[in-house]
Amino acid sequence: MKYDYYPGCTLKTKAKELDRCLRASAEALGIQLEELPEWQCCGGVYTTARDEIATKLSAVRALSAARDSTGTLVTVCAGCHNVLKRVNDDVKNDDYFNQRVNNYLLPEKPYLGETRVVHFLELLRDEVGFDEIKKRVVNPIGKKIAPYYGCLLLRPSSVMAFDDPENPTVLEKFVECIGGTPVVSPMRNECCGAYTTVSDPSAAAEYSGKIVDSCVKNGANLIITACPLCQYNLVKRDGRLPVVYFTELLAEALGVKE
Amino acid sequence: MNDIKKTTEQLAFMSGAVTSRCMGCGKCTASCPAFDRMEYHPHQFVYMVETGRIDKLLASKSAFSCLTCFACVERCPRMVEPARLIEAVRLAVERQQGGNRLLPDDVPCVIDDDMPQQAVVAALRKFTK
Amino acid sequence: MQKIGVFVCWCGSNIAATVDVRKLVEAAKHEPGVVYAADYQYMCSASGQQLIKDAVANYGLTGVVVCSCSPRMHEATFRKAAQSAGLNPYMLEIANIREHCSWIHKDVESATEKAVILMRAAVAKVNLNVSLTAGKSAVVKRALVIGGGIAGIQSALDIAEAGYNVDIVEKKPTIGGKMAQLDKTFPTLDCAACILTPKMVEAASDERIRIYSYSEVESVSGFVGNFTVKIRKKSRFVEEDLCTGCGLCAEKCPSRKTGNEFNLGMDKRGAVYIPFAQAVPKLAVIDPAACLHFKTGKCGLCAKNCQAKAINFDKKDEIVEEKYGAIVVATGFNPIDPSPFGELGYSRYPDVITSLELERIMNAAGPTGGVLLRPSDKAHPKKIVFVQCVGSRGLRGCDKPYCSKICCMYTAKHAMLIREKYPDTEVSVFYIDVRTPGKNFDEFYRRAVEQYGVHYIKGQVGKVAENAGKLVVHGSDLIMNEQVEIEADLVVLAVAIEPDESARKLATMLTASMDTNDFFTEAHPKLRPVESPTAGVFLSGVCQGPKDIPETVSQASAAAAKVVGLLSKDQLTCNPCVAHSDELLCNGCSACEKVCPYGAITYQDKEVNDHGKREVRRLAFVNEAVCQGCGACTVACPSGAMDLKGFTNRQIMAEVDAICR
Amino acid sequence: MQVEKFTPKIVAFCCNWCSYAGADLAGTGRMQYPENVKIIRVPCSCRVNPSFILRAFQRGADGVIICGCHPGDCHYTSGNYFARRRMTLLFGMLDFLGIERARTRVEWVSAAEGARFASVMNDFVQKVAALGPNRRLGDLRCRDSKEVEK
Repeated sequence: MKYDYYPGCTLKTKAKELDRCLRASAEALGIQLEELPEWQCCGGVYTTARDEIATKLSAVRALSAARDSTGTLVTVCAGCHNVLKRVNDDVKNDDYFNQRVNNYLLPEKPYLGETRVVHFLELLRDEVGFDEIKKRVVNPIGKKIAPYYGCLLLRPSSVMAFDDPENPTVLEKFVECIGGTPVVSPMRNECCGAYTTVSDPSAAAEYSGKIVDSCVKNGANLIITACPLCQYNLVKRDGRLPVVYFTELLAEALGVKE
Repeated sequence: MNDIKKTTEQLAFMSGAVTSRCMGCGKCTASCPAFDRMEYHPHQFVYMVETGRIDKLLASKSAFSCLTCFACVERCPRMVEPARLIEAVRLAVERQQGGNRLLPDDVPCVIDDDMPQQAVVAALRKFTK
Repeated sequence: MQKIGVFVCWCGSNIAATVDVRKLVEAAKHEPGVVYAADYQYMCSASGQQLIKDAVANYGLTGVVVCSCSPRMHEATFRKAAQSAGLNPYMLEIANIREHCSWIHKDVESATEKAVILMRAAVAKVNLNVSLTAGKSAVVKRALVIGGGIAGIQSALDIAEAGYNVDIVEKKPTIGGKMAQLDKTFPTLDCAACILTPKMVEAASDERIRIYSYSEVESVSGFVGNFTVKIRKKSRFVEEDLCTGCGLCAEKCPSRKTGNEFNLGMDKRGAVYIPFAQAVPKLAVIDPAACLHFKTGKCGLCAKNCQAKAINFDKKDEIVEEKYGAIVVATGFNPIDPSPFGELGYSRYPDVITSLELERIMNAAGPTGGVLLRPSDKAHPKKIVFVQCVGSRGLRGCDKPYCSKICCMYTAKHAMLIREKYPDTEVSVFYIDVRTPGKNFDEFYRRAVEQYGVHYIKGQVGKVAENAGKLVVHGSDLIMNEQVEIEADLVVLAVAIEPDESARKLATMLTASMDTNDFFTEAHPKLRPVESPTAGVFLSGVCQGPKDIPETVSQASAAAAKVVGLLSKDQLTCNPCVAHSDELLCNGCSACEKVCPYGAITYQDKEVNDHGKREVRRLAFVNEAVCQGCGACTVACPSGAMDLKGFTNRQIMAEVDAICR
Repeated sequence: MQVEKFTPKIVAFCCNWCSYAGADLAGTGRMQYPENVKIIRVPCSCRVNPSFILRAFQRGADGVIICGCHPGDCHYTSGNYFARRRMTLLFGMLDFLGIERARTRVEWVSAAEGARFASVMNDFVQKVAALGPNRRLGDLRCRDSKEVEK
């Protein structure tokens, strides 16, 4: 199993653990991830305006490079994943966008959305299989773990097609397979405050507070996430519970963390 | 008057949202996590654009409280996509002279050591043109 | 040469505003065969029709063209008028200049130009029309009602009362349908069972009514007055004439794992069961998917205990064939499954239920014996939230685009009943609009608010979530411009209703048309609301569109009146536009016979005189009472012998020529 | 000199039970489609003899469309299947005659699909208009001289 891998800028700086543990786990599971050469920032956030072309170009570059390589682009940062999947969908389904992007980038072969964008969790669920992972767990994580999805992984479900947007199960199944007990919080698909943390920390504190609150109320002693921004908000703007990346627990369970 | 019509058309194009489909159920507003920080709420965005009363929207800070979390888009039974409309309003404001809400020079004052890059990039993308 | 009169209708301003009717009249005067042309405001009115009659008399017209609305609307009207003037009705044709011209175009000049061409085509056709005489066919004096809910029962009772035999086919083991599951009915709050069960018994005891319960329509052939229907009587594995309905078998059955359909799975039933105490017919039925005997070959406790010796594990499905003159469709509805609306948590939280489930909980024969207890812990709920329009009026794949019509009223009923029986409860209703058009309906809803203190909140629910064991409803209050959060003990979803899934298959069998939501289409939405466009097929109840019980019953009786009108005739006038074979051209090749969907074509050896040469030839012969006039044979015929009266090759070619001129 | 816009002549054969009713519904709903579509009512799509279509092209029609009930929904149970098979054969022959494939079409429109009827007609007229006049089988006498010169 060989795939192109797009880490994204946060994974190179503030979220190094997310990246390092992902690579270690992938290796242990026999997944070959090739980092895309010379990738650029995906744009950080997807803008929904149809006439915003320039902010989506770098994502198209990454997608088009992956097409010419393995055809599948694996991401793990929820932000990058959201941007890449949605831009890919635009290229595929919005002629207005497609024409302008290709006119601008002038690639040798026009990019038409051929690349498959896959989140590492989707890879674990659909291609490796949680049963298979369970067999390789040497270090079960016996904790009560609250999965936190946030908004970027799930919505809009018509494009992301990641999981049921209102009743997702992939992280719960993941927690089970590494030996933990999933704690379902009703706030797991609500927004943590996202980028407003820069302009209005009190807003992010309020939203994150509600999320952590419900995790505490439901008896969790750990929160897992796939998003560096969520991790930051939940820890920095609240901090009552430890928040780790799911790849950290995976690496720990597989015994490859150190 | 003409300006308002033109801007309304522009908002419709940018967002792709069909405001006339709205039946005013308020499901978007019920789903909005940023409700308390908004002067105008998602269903009002839709109604005000539909009825051409956008001057108040453009003058309000409400669009900048939206988290683009897409809960409203996900749940809207009429496929109106309020979040796209709100983003269009925000961009319409930012594209005006002096419309930026976050200047690159301000960034060092608001960040801390742990803040992930994507937060800064995203905030600049959302609040600055 | 024909003498044709052309009559142009203004249809008030419907046509005249877009088509220059004077110009059209002038143009008509120059068409070959036209001897008279006139326009009038409303051709379909009595004086409009008189205009035709007078012109036929004064100008000796042999053909008439009316430029007006669709022939599907008034062709019959005008043909009758022509007939009363002494003209053969089939010498009249319509040029559709309303639906196909004035209503869809805006520019007067080009619309007029198109109207002229449509008129020309009609004139060209009438020039080739010949008088046609309709044949007669006999009427089978028995009706079939498909579906045994309140709609089907009412139609059957009314048909029987008029003196005709009628069969009800019901796919479930008992008749009664959805109404049997209801507790009380709005706006009078009378008990559903008290008004329905007497009707069920009446249907069962009426000697003119035969009930095929646990049966399904397998195939339908034939045509109005003479349908042949195959009915599959599914095996109950119980001899119907022996079973006494004592219920001992159901008591003894050791399998207790199957959800009881009548109570929507909220309690369990045995593998052998009687659907409910008032079931008609009251017969046991074995569910082979749950029965230990069918699964393991052992058990057989029911057979051992049955004193009537009615259990028969080897019983097979039976197919019966019957003939009917008319068919009433009364296939009803089902509430949709709200699971796709994930934000409302129906599939996750046991205390989020549908209104029909609440109806069973409130019913004395229901899973809780009529005591309001919530499913999760059987506790008495104190705070109850109703959510309106779940799946109605939406555009996503899981939504229905229409208003389900009954939800506003039954929710008011539920809220009122709960508040009356349990004054300590707090009841809130999230609504978008409260729609109460009906006699005493709005007064009823107001009573819920004013007298019973039900809290109506204008807004929708964004999410229902369980937080630390409590259901929390997040909604909006649009009048206050606020978000509201209610900790609820029970959440009731007013889910959309949709046509029963059997309707689509049935529509295909009946060649009756359906709309995009799988509701049956009526022949005319206003003037023929209980007839399907397919002759002899009538519509009763929700299969045609959402409606409440009073409306369903009225429609059921209306459909019955139409059926009785049909069955009271000894003979029906057939469609004279049938196929006809030219003896001199036919070479007896059988190509036409092979494509005829009705088996209307047979071959006979007949002596013909072919230009003085007499010989016996094998010739196609069309049975005019059986032919429905589709024209499939006319195209299949290699020698051009077969033609369709009223739509002959020459007539259609003339229309083509006129359009392309 | 102003060049006149080419408006194609379109003949539409509609079955009485579904498509003609669909066209009526388009009218009732005031859904616009071009004036150049002229509808001929036939009892069923299987009544449409391929010779009618050839005749239309010969007499100067630029496009011919046959509309029937959706497969499985034919009022006469199987008529639309016959129509589909016959038209498939005819299209092969029209190909051979050099008449562009896009000038003929078979569409299924139910009695409830007024909007679909209008959109099918709009699309068809647009596609035929893009092809220009039908010259291949058009009887030159049917055209006015100006057009022939062009």
